[in-house]
Amino acid sequence: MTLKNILIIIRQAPYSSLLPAAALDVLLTAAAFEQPITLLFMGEGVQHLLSAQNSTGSGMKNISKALPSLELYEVDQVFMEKDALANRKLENEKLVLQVESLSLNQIADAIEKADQVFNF
Amino acid sequence: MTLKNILIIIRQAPYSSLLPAAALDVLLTAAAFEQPITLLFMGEGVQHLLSAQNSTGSGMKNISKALPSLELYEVDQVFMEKDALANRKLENEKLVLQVESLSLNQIADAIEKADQVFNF
Amino acid sequence: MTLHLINKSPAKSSALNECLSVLEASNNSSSAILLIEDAVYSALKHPANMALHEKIKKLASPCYLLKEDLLMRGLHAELVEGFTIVDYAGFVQLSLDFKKVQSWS
Amino acid sequence: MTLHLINKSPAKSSALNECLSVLEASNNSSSAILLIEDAVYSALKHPANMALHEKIKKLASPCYLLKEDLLMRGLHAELVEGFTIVDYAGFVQLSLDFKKVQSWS
Amino acid sequence: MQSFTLVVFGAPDSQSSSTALNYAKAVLKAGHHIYRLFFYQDGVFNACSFNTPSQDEENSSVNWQTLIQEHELDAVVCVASALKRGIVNAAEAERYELAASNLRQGFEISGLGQLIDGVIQSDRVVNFLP
Amino acid sequence: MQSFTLVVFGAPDSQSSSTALNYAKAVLKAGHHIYRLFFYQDGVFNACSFNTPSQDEENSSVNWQTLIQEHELDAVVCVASALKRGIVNAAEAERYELAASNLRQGFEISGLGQLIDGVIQSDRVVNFLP
Repeated sequence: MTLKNILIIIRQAPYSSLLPAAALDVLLTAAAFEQPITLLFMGEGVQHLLSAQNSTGSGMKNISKALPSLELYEVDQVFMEKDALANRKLENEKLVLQVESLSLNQIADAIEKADQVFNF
Repeated sequence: MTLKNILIIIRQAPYSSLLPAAALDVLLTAAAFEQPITLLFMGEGVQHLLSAQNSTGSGMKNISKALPSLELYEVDQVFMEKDALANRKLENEKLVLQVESLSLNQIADAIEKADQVFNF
Repeated sequence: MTLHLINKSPAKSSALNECLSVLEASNNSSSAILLIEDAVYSALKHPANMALHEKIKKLASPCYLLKEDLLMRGLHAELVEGFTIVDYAGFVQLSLDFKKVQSWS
Repeated sequence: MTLHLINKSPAKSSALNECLSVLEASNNSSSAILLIEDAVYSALKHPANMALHEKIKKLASPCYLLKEDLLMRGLHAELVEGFTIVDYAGFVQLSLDFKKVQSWS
Repeated sequence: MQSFTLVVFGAPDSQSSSTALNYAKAVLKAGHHIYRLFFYQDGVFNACSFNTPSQDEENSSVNWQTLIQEHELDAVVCVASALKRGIVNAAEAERYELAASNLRQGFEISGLGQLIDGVIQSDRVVNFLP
Repeated sequence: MQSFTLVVFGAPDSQSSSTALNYAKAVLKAGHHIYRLFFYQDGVFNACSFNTPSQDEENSSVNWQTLIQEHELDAVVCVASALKRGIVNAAEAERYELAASNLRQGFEISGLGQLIDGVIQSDRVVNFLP
């Protein structure tokens, strides 16, 4: 089977849009097809990583709960944009998983390397 | 019947959202109920007034076509935010109808005077 | 006498900025702003929010944040000062304390 | 080798700004940007767009506007320089000229 | 006791539909009256009886129905918004020759006049924009 | 001749659904092949057969259907997105005990795997985001 490098970028803030949940669904399906996958949180999307999120009683789905189990699906290429948390003064918050930071230059490289980008 | 001063503000750009069309529907219904109505175009919403809009073949509804007939419904309080066209360097474009400009201070007054504001 | 209700992140909508411009220009200071849903991100100390925070600081009208929407987003400590936090009961009460509620999107 | 497709007004999304930041930081200049739908408002000489226009001017990559979306909005003369206008046939051809299409919202 | 009309613009899985539902509960809890719920634009999807979200997701449409039935609320769905989006009651299903109605019980289809009536009759009208 | 997969995220009355439709026509006009149309999230509303917009509005759902049938395109509707939004085919209507199917002819319900297959099989995948 042809392998395609798939880069999934989550740029939308939690709860503001259905796109981040869609991005995770695409990611899990691509993983089931054994495609090489990279996940990147950019801009407002980094806020999905905050572990203090408590959506109980809100009626909204909290996708951050699904992030720690990505490893089980052998998705280990998970990154966030460098400075995106620091810019928001959120650098001291606890995160749901430890991810490596990528500079804008490294993000440009990741985009270049990918065969397909889903930027949700 | 109780009369309510209704202020309708269109702030969304054409084609970007269904809210401007909804605002016009609310306006026409309020007019049918003989409520006193004011219509104001603010921010990106002023772009609805551009007469050169040509949506033929796009599949999208062009609500600017409905604006000249508002007078027929006895809606004559139609305004736009001062400088909103000039800021966009659109001050020389032809408009679908001539409307008076309101300063931010006058907009604040219009909001204060209204019993209900629909800001779409 | 208006409660201005804003629900979008400042990265996604100019609603808060436009609302503040109107309130600045107003002769009347008896209005308030309530930030709900993604609008609570306006309270983050993000450099992009600095101009908004300056405007809010100068404003005579109070500015509120909805507690439940902060909790959902995991936002606690790192908010700029000058906001008052209310819950849904407070949101309903604010709606009655002012003559009307105007929503911005 | 990527065509970046952007469909939101700069007043509603930081997509163009973030895309430009990535392209600025890139070592590779063989990409392009195509602005469609409300993103065509990015070409208006609005003071709020000035920083974007500066970035675009410095960029090695070309920046396109979709003709049909300009016409729909009644935008003709008053656009800033430096953009190339393409129609839907051009949009399809651009999709093929680059190795992939990346959409931003 | 004050009376409220709430205008719901958001689809079932949107944040704004969820905010409106929580607000409605808080209004009732504070002892006030809901004169009318008006479902407008994508808000009409809250009145669809065919929605079957997966088990790990809330069914916002059912949550609205429960609130409406428990408190006997007047829940109006905008007819123009509904028809456009394929939400029909039995009469419309027949008129447009569609196979069935998909309007959830507890909701009623009517015109925008019901929104203006809400403006005239209630103490507060709150728009929950998308 | 190159092959395309288009991912449609927008509801029938959205700008992005209309852009995707115009793009699809331009792809075909240029002599290229559409491997698949994938309707995702609110895009699944384009596959609803109950939509009855007023006469002064385009029925985008019918426009898609016409294109699909004229060119015998593979038009896949994401099953999870569709169920959540109350779009069902006959088999699902039966399974969930709903009164009828409301999937428009020409569209087929399937899983996200069809999107990944599109990524693997086509030369270009274009996302028309909401």
